[in-house]
Amino acid sequence: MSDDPFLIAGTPLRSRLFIGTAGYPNQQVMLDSLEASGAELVTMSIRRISLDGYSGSLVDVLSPRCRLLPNTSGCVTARDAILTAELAREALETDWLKLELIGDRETLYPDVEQLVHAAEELVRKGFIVLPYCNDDPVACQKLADVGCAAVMPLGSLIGSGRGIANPAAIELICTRSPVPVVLDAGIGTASDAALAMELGCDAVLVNTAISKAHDPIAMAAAMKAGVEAGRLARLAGRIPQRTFAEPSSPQLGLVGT
Amino acid sequence: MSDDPFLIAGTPLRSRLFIGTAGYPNQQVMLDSLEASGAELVTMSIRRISLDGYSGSLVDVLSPRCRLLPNTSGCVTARDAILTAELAREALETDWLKLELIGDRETLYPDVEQLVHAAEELVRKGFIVLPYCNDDPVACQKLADVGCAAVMPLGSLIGSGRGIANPAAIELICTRSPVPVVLDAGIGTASDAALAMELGCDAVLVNTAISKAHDPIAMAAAMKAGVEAGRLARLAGRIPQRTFAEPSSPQLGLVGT
Amino acid sequence: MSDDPFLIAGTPLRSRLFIGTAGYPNQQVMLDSLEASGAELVTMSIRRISLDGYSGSLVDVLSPRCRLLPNTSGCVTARDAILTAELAREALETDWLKLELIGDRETLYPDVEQLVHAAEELVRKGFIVLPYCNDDPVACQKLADVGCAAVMPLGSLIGSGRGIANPAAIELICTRSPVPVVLDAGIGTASDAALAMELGCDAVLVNTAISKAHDPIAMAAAMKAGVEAGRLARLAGRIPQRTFAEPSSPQLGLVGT
Amino acid sequence: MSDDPFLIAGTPLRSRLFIGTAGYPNQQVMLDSLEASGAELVTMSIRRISLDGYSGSLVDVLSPRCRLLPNTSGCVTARDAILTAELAREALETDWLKLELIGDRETLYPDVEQLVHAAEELVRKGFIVLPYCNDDPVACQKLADVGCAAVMPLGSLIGSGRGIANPAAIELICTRSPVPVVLDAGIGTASDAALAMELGCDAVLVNTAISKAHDPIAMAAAMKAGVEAGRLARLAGRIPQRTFAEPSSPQLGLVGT
Amino acid sequence: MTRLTVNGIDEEVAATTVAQLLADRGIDPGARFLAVALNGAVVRRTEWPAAALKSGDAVEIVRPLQGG
Amino acid sequence: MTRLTVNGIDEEVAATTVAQLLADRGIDPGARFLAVALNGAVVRRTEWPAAALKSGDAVEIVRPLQGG
Amino acid sequence: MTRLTVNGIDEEVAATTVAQLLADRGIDPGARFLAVALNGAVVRRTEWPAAALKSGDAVEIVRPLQGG
Amino acid sequence: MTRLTVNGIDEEVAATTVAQLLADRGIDPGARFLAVALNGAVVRRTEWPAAALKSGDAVEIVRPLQGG
Repeated sequence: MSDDPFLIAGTPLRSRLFIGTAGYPNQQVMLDSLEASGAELVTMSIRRISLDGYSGSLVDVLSPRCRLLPNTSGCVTARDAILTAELAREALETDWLKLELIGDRETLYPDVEQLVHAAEELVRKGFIVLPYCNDDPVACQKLADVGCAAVMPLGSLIGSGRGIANPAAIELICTRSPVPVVLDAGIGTASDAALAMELGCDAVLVNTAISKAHDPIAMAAAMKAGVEAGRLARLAGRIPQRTFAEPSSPQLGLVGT
Repeated sequence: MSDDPFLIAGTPLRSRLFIGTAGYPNQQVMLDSLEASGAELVTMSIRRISLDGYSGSLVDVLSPRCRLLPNTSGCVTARDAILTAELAREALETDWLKLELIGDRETLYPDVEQLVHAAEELVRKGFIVLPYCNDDPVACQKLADVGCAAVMPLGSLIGSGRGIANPAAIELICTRSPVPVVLDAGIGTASDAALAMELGCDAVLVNTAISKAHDPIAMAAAMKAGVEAGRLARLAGRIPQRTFAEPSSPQLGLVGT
Repeated sequence: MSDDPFLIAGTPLRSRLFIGTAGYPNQQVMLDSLEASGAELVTMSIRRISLDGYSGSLVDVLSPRCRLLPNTSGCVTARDAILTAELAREALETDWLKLELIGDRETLYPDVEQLVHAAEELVRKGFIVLPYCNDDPVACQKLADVGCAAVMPLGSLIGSGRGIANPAAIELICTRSPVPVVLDAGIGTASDAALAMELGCDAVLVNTAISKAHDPIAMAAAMKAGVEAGRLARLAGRIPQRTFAEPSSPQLGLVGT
Repeated sequence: MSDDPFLIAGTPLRSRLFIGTAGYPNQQVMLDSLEASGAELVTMSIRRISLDGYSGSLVDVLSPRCRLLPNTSGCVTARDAILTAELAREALETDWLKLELIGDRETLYPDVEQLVHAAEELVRKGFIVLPYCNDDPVACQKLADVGCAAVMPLGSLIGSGRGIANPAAIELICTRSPVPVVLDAGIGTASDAALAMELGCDAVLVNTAISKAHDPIAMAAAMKAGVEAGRLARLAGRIPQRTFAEPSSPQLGLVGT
Repeated sequence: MTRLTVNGIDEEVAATTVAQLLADRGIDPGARFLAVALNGAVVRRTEWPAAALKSGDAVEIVRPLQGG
Repeated sequence: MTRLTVNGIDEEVAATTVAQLLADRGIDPGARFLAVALNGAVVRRTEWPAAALKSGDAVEIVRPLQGG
Repeated sequence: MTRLTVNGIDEEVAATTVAQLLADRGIDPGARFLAVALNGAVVRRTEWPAAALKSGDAVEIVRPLQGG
Repeated sequence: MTRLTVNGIDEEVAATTVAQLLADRGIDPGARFLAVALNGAVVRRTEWPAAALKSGDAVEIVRPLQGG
């Protein structure tokens, strides 16, 4: 929506939907889903090359289409996350980073304490840091205070598709955050994405809900529409919730009564 | 979506969003909202003319743009509802009817028992009946059995903006209904409309959530996108909800570990 | 609670928990659960005797301990329900009846239209009728109008253990019903029973959640405590829900600041 | 329940309900509520004496009846929290401490990063530390790792009465915590307390919901019953939630069909 | 004069047909989207001139309005 | 012999009264908590001996059972 | 006179020990459930008589109160 | 020969620079989107030819992959 600009770290982004590139049936479906999603910012991971030689890259096909957002997925220590970030910057020639620092391999919950320290150092090193964090407003404030370009609180567990488990917390974070809020993790379907935007999120990051949907391309289009719907509704200003009914049709001039 | 036809009583409709015409700040905002919503089916009420003469009609401006769906809003007896329906058919030259039969003026809850009888008689008289009903699957079955062209269960109280109070009941109705299910009443924002479609509804009827929004035109666009998002997500086939996390990025080849 | 009398049809009941007798591992567990629940009103069904002779009855053990409430479970027509009711009255010498009239064998949703007519006739025949109904305030009003001694709206589908799917509807019914409201069907655990009472229900009927629990006797005690907890909380008058925090400890005289 | 012992730091506690002492209409109501709650562990704050002299203490009346749990409410720095803790130990001659470290005065959300460090130091100084924390399983694990005797995640904002905003997170914490989990903050009514126990919490701490209830003494009794109900239900093993209905009464031998 | 109940209000009118009743009220009978019921039954537009009014009749004159 | 439908099953019986029908089935008519309907109407216990059965009659013999 | 900060308030006092400071304020040093900190460190009750106060010292005098 | 840990695996290699190590593995050093770290510090592409390897060094050779 040209009349509703969205910037992160001073960079205008043409879509409020960010998507991940993992878990698609194949690369073509992934590219078609990316196309259908209208997303500009797209996440990738950084991994060791298979030692029996290196065979071309997804980046060649993605980089012309979108802005890459490498992540530090799987890292459990600040040291590994920082090294992964620097390798990502070298490999992809971008300062942008989705910072992940996992505190528990089963729930993939972030380790917020290490996250804040790693974010601070990476900001110092000139990265544009978007941290995956919990839905704690104080943690989000700390991340903003150390210079993160946005905060990315979880809606629910990564890949769970449970949507936004605690809408009040997300709304609280949105009302208070000095930086953009990107809902990350847990989105399962389009209404979850719409709700995130209605709660005040500036953007939504989706991967599994698209890549593992029965029809990823159609779900990518659904997420695009859902994010637009939620953003429009947020800007439109919804009606309050009432306990009792409120008739819409005129109450006078009824026939026969 | 041309590849996703939607018919009621054999008539194809180009939008799965139906809108009401009441409660807008003024007629121009209503017309602009109608435009923004992309809705084809639009509801009106039938009221006594003011006795000091008759001064033109909203119908002149609406009828070229859309298909009118007169309602029997405010009726509390089958007799009044049936007479109102026949006056509507005479005035608007359409057999289509949103049948409302209110059982309680405070909650505007339908009187389902009378509703079924009135619907049966109106079907016999050749009407295409879309009844506003409760979220009871047995009641919806009876309405289909007497020949209603669709059922319109409430999400929550009319005008309450509380969304879908009992999603499991709506989903149950959708899985079992032999006729289209249109979610009527209670929609407050775009994510509610998306959820209704994801639960399996064929369409959504919205009035107050648009007309009383701070910016009705923007909310009309939001509802249009929300309905599309929900329908696309329904067709795309969402991921299941999981109790535990499911990593999206590859688990092997992590740096430094 | 002696200072909180509870009457149905003028008869004081010593417990606001009603329990069903079906589905227990064995009769002794059922009796121990009944004991642990403190319930006075206990439901039974009416069934054809096995034709190879009649072998004693559960009633002998139950009748000294409690007040029996025969049901018309499984009936799908008013005629069968009324005959079953009259056979129950003859067999058990009680006018009390839990009226069930199923409209759909898969969801066991009531057929409210037939239910109202059957209730009216049974009231005329001198029965004390407690109908299992949907959570529609207009339907509940009609049942009270024809003389039912209480209404028993469902929380969720029978045996589903999903608790109260639409708390707002139950609360609405409780605020408006001229007769006692007994939450029937759907209770899965003690907090569901407590919530029902907090919403304003006068009592709760539980069967499967107790009889199919891993430890039915312990769950019976849990339900007893849950009903008491919810009733006490309702009478105590809960605090309002706030959007923001409200400190409990004093705000002045903090150390060191 | 004598057959269900509950220990914190090796000390058996006779009640799983902890209560706060703030905000009651007067001291007598507080004492009667304490009596009605059956609570053993009771929280107090530490505050500067009014400079015009010292006039007796609540402790004299409380200490014979219960075990005192001083808190560090209002502290925003580890230094102040630690000093307050040491003053509390000196004043009350107890090592037990409810550690509060607030990161934001408006939401009273904990500052988990400082909390972990303060907890670690206080454990080193010999305190039995029960920290008020967020509902983050990784944060709770860290608090256990540094030697906290229990963790006290919030249900929702302090004093908000919104109950348990994210039941899945609380359940996750309960399944993984090596130390007892005490649900702190947000409880509004008895069913909230029951739910907390059903999710696996070992105890519940309540203040505002009792002290600000219309009838605090009755609400204290309600909370006592709610905690017992939830604990019994947890131990009894609830039935699973089903999507479809499950008849309780026998399906054979129906009359007339 | 004839005693009618028009849209719920009792009055004396000179009109003896539905068409006259509309005309006397300044309602153009040619106006579209109007409908009339006499004693609970719709009177088709073509029948307005012939539809006689007698004392005690109840007439409804309606039009579509905004609605939800 | 009389053709009856007893609890939904068609059969030939020798019994000519409800009381006999119960007795022939080894059902003690004195047993408590029993109820009988003949052609959709309850037959009170006191009327069992006199209640005549004719061909085509439908009899229901029921008892209370566990229920929810 | 000594310049102290007592419970956050700057003042001149004559007292030269914690015990005196309490006494001058009419606080019975024998009263239970009192605690004192001097410059951020707790002073045990037994040390009150000996605990000297010098200008610039910060003193906290606290007691338990209702709390949540 | 030099003992290295390459992407977590210990091995003996003949290569004495990062550039050689890549070449020996059939990795075109001109290939884009590659990155290398030596003992936990990134080695810029321009430094690969000069970056000497000594026994005990840990080398990471990475590339971007799909990710969420």
